[in-house]
Amino acid sequence: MSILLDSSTRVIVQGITGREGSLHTEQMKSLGTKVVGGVSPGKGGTTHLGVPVFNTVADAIKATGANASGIFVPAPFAADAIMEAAAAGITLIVCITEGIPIQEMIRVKDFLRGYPQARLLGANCPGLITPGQAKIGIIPQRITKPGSIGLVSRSGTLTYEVASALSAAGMGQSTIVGIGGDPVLGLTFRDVIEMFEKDPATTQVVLIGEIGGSDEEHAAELLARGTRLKAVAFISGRTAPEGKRMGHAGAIISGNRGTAKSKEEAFRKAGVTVAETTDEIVGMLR
Amino acid sequence: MSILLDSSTRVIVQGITGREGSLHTEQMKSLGTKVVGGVSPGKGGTTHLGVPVFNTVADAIKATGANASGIFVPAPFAADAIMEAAAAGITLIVCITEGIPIQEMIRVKDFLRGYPQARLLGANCPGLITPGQAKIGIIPQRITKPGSIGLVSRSGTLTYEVASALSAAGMGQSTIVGIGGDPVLGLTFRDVIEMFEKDPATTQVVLIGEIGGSDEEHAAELLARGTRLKAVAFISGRTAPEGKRMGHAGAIISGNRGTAKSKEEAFRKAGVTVAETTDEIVGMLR
Amino acid sequence: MKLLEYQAKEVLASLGIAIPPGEVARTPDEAAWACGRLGPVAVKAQVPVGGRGKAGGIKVARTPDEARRAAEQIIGMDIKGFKVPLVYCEAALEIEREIYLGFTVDRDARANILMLSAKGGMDIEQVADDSPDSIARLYPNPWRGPLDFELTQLVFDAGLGDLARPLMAMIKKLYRAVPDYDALTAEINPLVVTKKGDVVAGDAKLEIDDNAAWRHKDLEQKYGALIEGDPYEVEAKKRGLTYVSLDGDIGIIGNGAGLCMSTLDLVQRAGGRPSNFCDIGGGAKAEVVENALAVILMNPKVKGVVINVFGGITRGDEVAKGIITARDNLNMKLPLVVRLSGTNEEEGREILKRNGIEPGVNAWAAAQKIVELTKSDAPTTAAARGSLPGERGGE
Amino acid sequence: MKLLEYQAKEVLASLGIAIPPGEVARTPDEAAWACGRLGPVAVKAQVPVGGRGKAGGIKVARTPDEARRAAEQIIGMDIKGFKVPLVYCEAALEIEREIYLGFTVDRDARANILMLSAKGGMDIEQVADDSPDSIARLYPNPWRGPLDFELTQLVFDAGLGDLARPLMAMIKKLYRAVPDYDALTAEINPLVVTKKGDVVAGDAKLEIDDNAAWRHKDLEQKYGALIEGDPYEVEAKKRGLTYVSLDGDIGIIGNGAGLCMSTLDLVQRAGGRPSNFCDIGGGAKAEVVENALAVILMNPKVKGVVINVFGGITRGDEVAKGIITARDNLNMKLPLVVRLSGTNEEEGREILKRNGIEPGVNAWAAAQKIVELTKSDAPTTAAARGSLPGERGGE
Repeated sequence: MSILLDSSTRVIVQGITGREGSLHTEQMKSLGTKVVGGVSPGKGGTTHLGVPVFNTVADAIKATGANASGIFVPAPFAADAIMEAAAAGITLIVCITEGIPIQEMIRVKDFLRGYPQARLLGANCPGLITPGQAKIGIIPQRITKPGSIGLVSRSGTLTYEVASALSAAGMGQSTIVGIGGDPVLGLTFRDVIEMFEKDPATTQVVLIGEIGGSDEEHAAELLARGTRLKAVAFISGRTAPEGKRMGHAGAIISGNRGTAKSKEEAFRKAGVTVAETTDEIVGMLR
Repeated sequence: MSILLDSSTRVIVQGITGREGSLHTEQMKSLGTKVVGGVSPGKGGTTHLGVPVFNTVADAIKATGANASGIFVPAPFAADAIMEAAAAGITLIVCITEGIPIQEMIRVKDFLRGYPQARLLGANCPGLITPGQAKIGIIPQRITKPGSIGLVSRSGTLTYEVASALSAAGMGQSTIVGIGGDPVLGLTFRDVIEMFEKDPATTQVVLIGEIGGSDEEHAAELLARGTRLKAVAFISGRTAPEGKRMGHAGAIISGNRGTAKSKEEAFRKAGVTVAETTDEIVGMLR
Repeated sequence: MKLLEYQAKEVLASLGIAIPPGEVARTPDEAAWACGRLGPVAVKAQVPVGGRGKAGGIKVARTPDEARRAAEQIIGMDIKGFKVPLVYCEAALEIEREIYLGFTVDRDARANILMLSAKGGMDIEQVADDSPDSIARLYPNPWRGPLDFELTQLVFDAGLGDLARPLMAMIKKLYRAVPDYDALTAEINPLVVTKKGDVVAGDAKLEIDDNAAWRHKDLEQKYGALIEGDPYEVEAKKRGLTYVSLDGDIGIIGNGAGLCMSTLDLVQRAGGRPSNFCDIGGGAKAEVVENALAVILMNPKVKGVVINVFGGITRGDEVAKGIITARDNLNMKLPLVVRLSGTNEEEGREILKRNGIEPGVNAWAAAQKIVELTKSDAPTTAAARGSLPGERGGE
Repeated sequence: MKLLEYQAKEVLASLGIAIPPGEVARTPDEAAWACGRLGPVAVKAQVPVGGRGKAGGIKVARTPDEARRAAEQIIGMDIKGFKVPLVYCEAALEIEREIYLGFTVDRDARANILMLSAKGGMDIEQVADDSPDSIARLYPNPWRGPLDFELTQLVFDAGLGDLARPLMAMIKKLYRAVPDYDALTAEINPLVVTKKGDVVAGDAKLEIDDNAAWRHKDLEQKYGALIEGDPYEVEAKKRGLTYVSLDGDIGIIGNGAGLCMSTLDLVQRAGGRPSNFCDIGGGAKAEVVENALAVILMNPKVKGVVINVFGGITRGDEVAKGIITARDNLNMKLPLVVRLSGTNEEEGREILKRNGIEPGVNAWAAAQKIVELTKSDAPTTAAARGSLPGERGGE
């Protein structure tokens, strides 16, 4: 078992004919991910990397029954690609693209309210992987190992670091989910923890958070209400200096939330073990 | 019994301090309508025609528990007034104002999808009256008489004409609903017929339609599925010449629908008696 | 407000849409000069109605002389009731293919609709009948406008994927006519792909919502005076009336569109032919009735007038007095039948009778009466018509 | 991109917002001339950071002489790490009342928020703490923007109903900065109501989303060069790096923001003080590493550098070779500790060792090592730093 993604998920790649899209489609396929097609407007009817290419997501779904999509299109087109996937009926949208303007993502979030079946991961995230089964995105397969630890993270390279330490210690993962580091994104820590909670194959979770926003605090609130999962949290940016703020608007709305201290305290209050360095995590899970 | 409105409905008037708003608020009150307040931004805290005035609909609802609103504001502000009423929680919005730009009404219709509890009557309509109980709008009370005929119409003065003929013949009305003549409006014939169908006090209905659009045809489809109501329909504009059309777009989407002939045929097929002049209606209902 | 082709093209050009070079000509000489500057041109009648091509309102001219002759034939001709005031001389296009692109309001869906078809040109309505699937459709959300992926789908659905880029850009520009100009219809047919590969508006139709005219006073000022071909409608508009010209001889005035329309139905049913539709709205004040009568009497064909008023709030006696004042001010002598209903209708009828106006007991009786009074009548004299607004206004 | 006050005001003025007359002055003389033309002025330091008033960056000048002296004091002063490049001389306002109007992104709500308060001015953050209800808030739908009734509610909620008309107009204009400029923050504090009753932007803050810079190249060209006060950040931006200056002496390079931030944490934990945050993203190509090292070495305080790279797809040996190339090209002699992880990490470490670079077994070891190597070090010499970009670029 796993969350969100397994070997039966039917995946398309938006931007499959691009450099990044091609590279990672190959990697996704080599792991066994069921990549059933790709989208690249104007290239409909052709074949790329052994899968059919379509002009639109709607066409791709009609022909392949796809239910998940990985988005690798350039930033100026990525917000539109997310909305297209949702409107066409995709239920898991994974947007790897970095650099989407925040105002576009705010509009996308509002658009998605009209498509409650569509879950968005990212943007600006490494995607997700269910070790040994399937992945959408760019998380390297070789640092992962099937198992029962759920890993959810805002940072790409820290995810790799922690995953490879876990794998090296023989501690496998159920699903690794990179939710992305952008201020406005899809699935949150809380959403993913809720899914891990319901997944019988997951017994422990690792959360890798960052300063800024209150998503870690919200996840801690959820865990504080009781969980069957053993949880370890790590927050990066504990010693980062306060940003040079311009104007008061940010301070008015965020108050004291968003600091590493506030996040760590929230987790401790919820009974979650807090790691001060990533090296400590493996030991804490034993 | 009645539909939409009775003596317990708590009504506010948006634009209560204007000329039209004042005039018709007085008439509404004189019939016994429970007018609990008015809205006029900047005049909050004052009293007008014996009722409290508020700056916003939200304020008015908080203070008075209003659940219906009559809108008498000038056309440039009317679309906004409808959205305000819906967002604040009003469940029956009656917009009398004429001349709202169609594009604004299209946006309003989309906005209202987010507030399914809000029913809009109009715009550009005479409103509705439940004889002897209450009215919102401008239908003159004295031409009406309590009874069991449901009257629904796209035309204001034709409504008056038919209502007064019915009343003069001793045939009272349960509720009279003027849905308005604009191309993009709120409640349709079909919506109102459905309500009459569920209202035990209504035994007969009169529909007064016009050329243009397909709302009459849609109502006929509903009635064709079976109804307990005796129904008579009249369509005005039977001999109106075809409009001077510019471009093909209109023709492409509407085809042959919308003519008096198509509407009358649809009603006849549904087993609805069709009057050729309004004078015939009273006789047909006996 | 329905814009003429050249006006619609000016507006579309302001939105960034490519149009061919062209010049307006009010006289045959101006047409010749335009052709001299532009080279071979199409000389096109400017009327706010479709079907001018089939009516002979478009001619190709290779030389200034041909252009002059074409303009001589076209200017002043009647196309579906519109007298052609001027022609538009437009550089001829080398056409590779013709596309249909249209936007309008779908009143049944209460939404805007964009339509695109690879089968553009004069026969698009036939295409719509024969193979509706060859016209791709999109209902954009009215707050968001068309999104890129929706436009991509539209273009590929229309089988025009090879032109995706220029078409998507073009449709976005066309759609700006909705938020920027309160357009109700905006149509480019044909949208021409030239042999060089440019995408250009071959023709253009644009209708602006009259309810939003206050937002677009500049358009009204720039174009308003030129547009309406019918002189009575022009005059009615100036006087703020809802008026449509018809080709009969009985003037119709009603308060409310439905009542007015049903009066028209009744007159026709009684064997008469209405000269117009004129809705004076609620109230029926003397001044408004006078304006309506004045416009109707401008038309020399009119032999009599029927007024159908249901007094909702206004009292019948007041309406009657208003009508008499209006008739007297205009010194109108033609038959006038009035059907009054509502409060104090009896008193109102008495007043009318005393002042020599025929009151109808109900609308059907009134319709029969005016038909009877106008059928036997000799052709009307100017004296019977009273003073016409044109004469008074010094037009 | 955070605009300076005068730049933000120019942008807001382009949206129709009233601003006081003002002129930019780069020298004390220019300030004096500006005062001569404008009359009594406020001479204001232009830095992209708050708190300049309390730092002495704003002075009132009644005469050209006073303006010259004020500019002499302000230009070149350091405000929170920004050297003031120029001042803005703005006509003094006769203030009746001060309002707070701000727009920003509320990342927890994933939405835009508009805030309005009758208690504007310097103490607004205190107001937010003490009486949050005195700041009215509105989350406009991002496709629709703020609707009139929502703005009415906002204005009345803020207790500013008497100014409803001008404020609603002002807020709509301010909000245009979202669709038109991809603004992340747009703030007018104070929004001044003058004794004459005009509503004018007393100060202005505007931050544009760097992710949308491609849509606003004009702004970048017009203002970009002037904005960033920190020379290392300016240089990093030119080289396309994500770089933030800090005030320590150990350079930090990482791939990925999280990894970079945790490296910073570890260095600090080991007793060191980072001189920067520098995220070189995925891949870690020689060219990018060289750019990052070059910028870090510009700072004379830097005594050593730690690089933390996790190779996701890139192989460790390739990363190692890239780092060596970069070091050699820059002729860098300062201590360099590299922590490499991922495919072929062992090979990579071997290559580093052979080339005299200290490899860290893990990030914590690397952090401890660089702190150890830099603590005992004597002040660095220019020779050890290698060739600086400033020297090479002829700056």
